[in-house]
Parts: sequence; structure tokens; C-alpha cells
Amino acid sequence: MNSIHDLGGMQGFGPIAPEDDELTFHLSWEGRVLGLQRSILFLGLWNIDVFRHAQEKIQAIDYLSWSYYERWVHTLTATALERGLFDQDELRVGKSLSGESPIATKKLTMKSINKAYVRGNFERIGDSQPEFSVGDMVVTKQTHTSLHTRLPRYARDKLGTVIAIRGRHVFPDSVVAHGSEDSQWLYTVEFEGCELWGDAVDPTISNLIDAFEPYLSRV
Amino acid sequence: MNSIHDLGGMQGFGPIAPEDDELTFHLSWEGRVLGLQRSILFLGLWNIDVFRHAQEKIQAIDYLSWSYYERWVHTLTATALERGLFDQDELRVGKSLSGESPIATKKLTMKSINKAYVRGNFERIGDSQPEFSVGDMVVTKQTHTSLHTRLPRYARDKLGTVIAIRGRHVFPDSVVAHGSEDSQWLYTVEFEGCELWGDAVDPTISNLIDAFEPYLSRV
Amino acid sequence: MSDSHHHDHAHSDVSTLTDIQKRVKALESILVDKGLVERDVIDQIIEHFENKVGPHVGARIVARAWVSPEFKKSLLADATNAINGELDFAEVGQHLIAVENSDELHNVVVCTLCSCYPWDVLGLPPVWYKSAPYRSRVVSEPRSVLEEFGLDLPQDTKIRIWDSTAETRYLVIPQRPKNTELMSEAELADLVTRDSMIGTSDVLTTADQVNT
Amino acid sequence: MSDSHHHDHAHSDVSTLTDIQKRVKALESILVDKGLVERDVIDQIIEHFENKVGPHVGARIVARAWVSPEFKKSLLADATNAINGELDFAEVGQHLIAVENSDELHNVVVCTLCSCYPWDVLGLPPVWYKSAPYRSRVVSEPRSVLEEFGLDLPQDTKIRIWDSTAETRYLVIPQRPKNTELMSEAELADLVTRDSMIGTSDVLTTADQVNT
Repeated sequence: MNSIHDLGGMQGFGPIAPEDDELTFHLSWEGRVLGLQRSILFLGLWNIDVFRHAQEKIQAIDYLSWSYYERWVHTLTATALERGLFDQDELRVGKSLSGESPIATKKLTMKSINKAYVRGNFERIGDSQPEFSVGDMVVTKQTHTSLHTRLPRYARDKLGTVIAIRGRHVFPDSVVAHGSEDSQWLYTVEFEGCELWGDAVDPTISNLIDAFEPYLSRV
Repeated sequence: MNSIHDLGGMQGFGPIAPEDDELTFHLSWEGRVLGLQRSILFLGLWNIDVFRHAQEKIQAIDYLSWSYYERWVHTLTATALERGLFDQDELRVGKSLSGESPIATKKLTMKSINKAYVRGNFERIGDSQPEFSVGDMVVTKQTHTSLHTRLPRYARDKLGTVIAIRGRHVFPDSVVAHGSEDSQWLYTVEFEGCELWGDAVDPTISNLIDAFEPYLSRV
Repeated sequence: MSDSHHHDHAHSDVSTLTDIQKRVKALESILVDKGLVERDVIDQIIEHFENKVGPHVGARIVARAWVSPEFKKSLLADATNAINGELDFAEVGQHLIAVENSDELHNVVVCTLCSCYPWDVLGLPPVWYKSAPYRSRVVSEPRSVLEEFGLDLPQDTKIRIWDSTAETRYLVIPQRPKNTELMSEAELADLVTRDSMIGTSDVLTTADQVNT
Repeated sequence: MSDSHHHDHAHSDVSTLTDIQKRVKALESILVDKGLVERDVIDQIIEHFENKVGPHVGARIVARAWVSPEFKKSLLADATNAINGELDFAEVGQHLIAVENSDELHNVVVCTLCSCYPWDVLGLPPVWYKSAPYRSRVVSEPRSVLEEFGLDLPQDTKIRIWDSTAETRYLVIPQRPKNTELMSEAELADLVTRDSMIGTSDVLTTADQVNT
């Protein structure tokens, strides 16, 4: 989606405001949201890409108004309702009205909790060989999908160079579009700043993205 | 600028909501803002491009929260203060504290009012011949200026065809950057939808923009 | 307008703010006080845009183009001069451009960067035209936008989306409905809606008129 | 979260909403009630992210890379495996990528599409990293952003901006400060700030430490 979440290269959001000695959580409920999020990801009912797409569907004014953890609460709730983890009535009363969830198969316990700390591994083994090699010039796809993509708007339809092959990974676009992992080779692609931002840009900069093979064509 | 004002091709702003029998003005003060805006443009202290750039400088969340005429009030006030048409003290008390404005040379009266109704003419006569002809293939500039441009983000670094030459017009980018009219040839350029939006787009669409000569290069 | 006030109201075009009314009053008083604007001028401008200009102006131009091939030809060549050359039309500003619909081609107008609109001939722009949803969507998915407005174009009709990015303004000349040969120019003008001249809807048919 | 609530509070990352507290409580109760999450799990996760992980983890990794050329080599080749191969580090997830600063090259990390961040080694991301101003600006004007963070790079230093667009995560290995030959690995780790591992600032010098 080309929602407000795709912020790279935009202007007009005010100053960056680092805090001195920033607190881990600014409000007590924020930590609990993090705990909920980690728990739900552990349950494996949907993956992080589905969560990200739910964030993209937040309307622009809400996306900019809500804090990070407020967006999480919204997304977590919306996705759980959509997937049937619980229903509106349960949400209203704040307890289960139907016993165990019909869609869950795992349970996060104090014994298994270490698995909720470490990031999942999204690399997948497959038969295909990578289409591109380090040093290859590639052009990124032009796309304005209303579904999920991890190709940011500023790096579309642009010329770059493959600088690394990162393995074969779950393809977020397919996960969101039709629930399949459809793993794809992942590359780091480097772009000269002027290719992305025009000749007036600082000539010392380059931008790098991690791009899945379907985003790339040979020049 | 790449502010939120450059909305073409974005997603996530909710449904379009046409009103039945829409009122000319929804609130009584809106008409007065229109009157103020037309009056100030008539005074010729700054032109419409300066007003537009002031709109671009509104932060995203405000731009999306404020109504159209609220943005006008903000912009009109900010520009008038910046240019010294009146000062903060005058704004606070709502009257002139310093007599006539030092920067104004014109006055809008009931006799001259017809001039406040008709749009200004931004065409300028110059010596140069247009660089491009109807039918020429052109590529638009890649730019991410923090100043003013009328080249929307969706139509940058794209291949199009000149379909009309519209005369030589005041160049908004120069007006805002250094106050000079710097008139330039203006063309209507047509782009195939797939050039801008990718292969998945409706194949029957094409997009047209009015592009000033400095935005274009020959292919 | 203080930084804090923007959280106090909804993001529709309808709000009732005492603060903003005071601000507008202050601006007007200062301009009058400084001798820049004569007292009745603002009222007169409001009167002009509420009552003098409006879609009825564009509708008369379209109807004239429908009945006069000669006028249509000059309108498509240079709309401002064509209109200003006809004695019974009020003066319009530079540079108005007329674009004509046909069976093969539909035109729709937007201003993605602000809300440029041909005020001279259509009056004040509707709220939806100025809104983020319309400005963002119509350039890349015109067909779904037009469907929401009730306009189902044939799948092979070409759509041109005109983005007003300079000081040109666009007026769509919709197609003349069938079976209107016997109608007068004034009757034809009554069929021409505002949205049909933006390109988001069709003109009325005589059947529509009976129904409303 | 109702559609109306978003107008009631400021757009900072700090808000105090009873509504949202109730919502969070409800979500937690439902999950526990349905037997999906054991009661103490949420507290334990909070404890982990508040106290176990944090920039001190990344700082120890950087200090080790400074003192051990062999570890640095394997870190730059495959950071996850290098770290998980050292017995005294806690396990980190796939795929962590370490990028090294030099006199000629400075690295800075962002996630423009969301807020991807190497939590395993840096703990919770700071609010500014997740904010629209940082995510929007650093990709096209890194130098002015870094200056705001107090980092003035030489004009000819090349800057690479790494945008975390997939499930890879980036850790910047800042340059080891001069005149630190006599410091222990633990002392060196104390010089490594969170922001220096994101790329928005330099490490501390021994002079900084005396001053603070």
C-alpha cells in the first residue's frame, strides 16, 4: 500500500525529538501491549507481515495521531477480530465467552517463554538458485499495489546494484495476498542518492534496501 | 516539497464523501475567508504560488485535520505575518496599530472589485522558442526539493509525451525560491498509466500534467 | 491559529470554532483598518461566489457547444477566448482548457497538489473535490472512483486524468445525451451537472429530470 | 479504540487514556481466559525487554569486535551466527547484519515502512526512531539529521543509509575511538551508546565519560 506508513523521502512532520534518558516504556500499559504482541506472534496464527499490513490500513490521520503502541493495540485488536481469535462481545466484556479459541493450537507458557523473546527465522530452504549475483545492476519494479509490499515508494522504478544475497526468505507480499510463504531470494540493493532524489542531493549518500527477487529485473 | 499535500497515488484516506445539495459555504466565516484571500491576492503582495508553498509547510497532521478554509486562514495569517503586512500585536487586538501598511501599494475598492473575481493571467511573453514540440517523448526530472515545485511525486522520473504547448508562464518554483517570475514554456505531458503505476494498473488510463520546461528532458 | 487547537475538532470540512471566527474577524478588521480593502468588498465577493458564478455558467457553455459546432470548435481550441468572445457570457480568466468526452474517451479532472478548479465556470469546488480521498485515488484508480459516483464506463473506454498542476484550468465537455434534438439550448443546459463537467458523473437524461 | 478517540489527545508518543488501558486489560484477560497465554507470561516479557535486553548487549558485541579481529571478521560475515557462537552472549535472532564505520564510510539505519529495529541487541527502539520525522527525513537528508544529533561528519565521508525493509536487522559497528589501547573490553563497552549503533551519533570518548 501507498499509505502514510511509507514515509521515506516525505517532508513536513516536524523536528526529530530525541529524549534524554528515555524511559523503556512511557506508560505502564505499553509494556503489556508488547507482551501481548509477542505472545500472539508466538501463537503463530498470523505472522508479522499480516500485522504490518493491518498497520498500513490505518487511516493517515489516525496513523499520525496515535502513538506507536496505540497503533499496536488497534492492529492487534483488528486482526484478532478479523481472524476470529475472539469476538466483539468478548472484547466488550473482557473475557472469553466461548471457552478455548477454535483457531489456536499453541499456548505460551512460562516454560516456552524464551521462544517469545527471540526473533523468528524467516529464511526458507528451496531448490531455486538466485537469479542475480553480487555486482549485478538491477531495476526495481514500478508498483502501486493496494496490498502489501516491502518495496518502499522512493525505491521503485530505480536503478541499483546488488551488493549482497541474504538467502531465501518468506515473501511478505504473498503472505498477505494469499497466505502462502512463497519464499523468495532476498538481496541488498544499493542506489546512488542522485538516482532516488535527483541531482541536487548530497553526492556522498547512497541508500540500501533489502529487496525480494520479484521486485527486481535485470537491466 | 514532498509534504502530505502531494497526494496523488497515495492510499488510506477513507471514502470519498460527496454531499447531496452541497452548500456553497458550510460555515458563515468560510465565505469571509474566501473574500480575504481574493482581496489579498488582488493586492499583489505575493502571488498564489507563495500561498501554495505556505500550505505545503503545514505539518501533515494539521493538513489532514484542518478543513480547506481553516488551512486558508492559517496560510493567510502566516504569510501576512512573514511578509510584514501586519504584526502579531495587530493580529491579537484585531486592528491596525501602525496606520497604513508599509508594503501595500494597491487598494481593493468597490470600483475595482471585478478584478478580484477573474483569475490572474500568468502567461508571459518572452523571446525564447519552446524546446519541445507536440509529439516529443520527454522524461520528467527526478527531484525531492524542500522548496516549491508543481511536478507531483507520482510523475517524476517518468517517460511521457508532449501533447500540447500552453504558452510561456510564470514559473512557480522560481517565484517561491527567489521571488522572480522566470517565465518558462508550459506543456501538457501525457503518461501511460502503466508507466506511473506499474503493469497491474487499468490499461485504459493515462495521466496528464502541465509541466514547465525545466521539469523535462529529451529522451 | 494555535498549535493546540487542531486536536479539538473533527477532520471534516464542517466545524464551529469560536477561535477561528475571531481570527477571521481580526484579519478582516486589520485589512479594512489599514485602508487595503474597502468595507463592503468582502460581502460583495461572497455575493459573487455564492450567487453569480456556479455550475450554471459552465452548463450554459456546454449547451452552447452542443448546439453550435462553430463555438465548440473555438472552445476546444482556446476556451478562455471562445467564452470571452461570446457576448452573453461573463468574462472568464486565463487559461481555461476544454476537453471533450466521446464514446471512446472519458476525461476527469483533479488537482492532486492543492485544489485547483475552474471557479469562473463552475463556482466553488465541492468539499469532496478538495478532499484527500479524491485527490489521492482518482489518478491511479479512476474507474473505481467513478463507479462510486455512479458512473459505470464501458471497460474499453479510455480514461484521461487531467491533473491541474499549473495555472491552467480544465472543463470537461460531456457528451450530449441521445434524443435531445428537439430541446432548446436552455433546456440542454439544465441537463449539465457540475460533476459532469469535472468528469465524475454523466449529464442528466430527460428521464432523470422527470424523476427529480 | 473508537473512531472518535483519536481527536482527544496529542500526537506525541505520550498519552494517558483510560479507554486504552481498559482495552489492553481486556485483550490480556481474553488471552489468559482462553488458555492461550499463561498468567505470568506478559509480566515476564516486560521484565525481559525492560531489563535483560538493551543497548548494553550491543555495546558488549561492539567492544568484543574492537578487541578481537577474529570475532569482528565473523561478525561482519554473519552477525547472528558470530554472536550465537560466543558462549557469553545471549542468543540473538536471524538475520542480524553488522555494518562497520570507517574514516571513509558512515552507516545509519532506519525502517521507513514501520520501525524494524534489532531488539535482540539494542532493546526497545527509542520514540524518535519510530517517529515520522526520522523515518521520512534520514533517507534523503542524512547529513542534516545527523547534525541535529550532534554528529558532524567530514563533507567527503560517504554515508550509507540502510532501510530495514525485510526481516534482516542492522547493527552499526562504530569506529573505536583513538587512545583507548589501554582500556579493557568492559571499559570499551561503556563508550558504546545506543545511538552510535543506530548510526545517529558517535561513541563516547573518555573525555565525555569524565564530563557525565
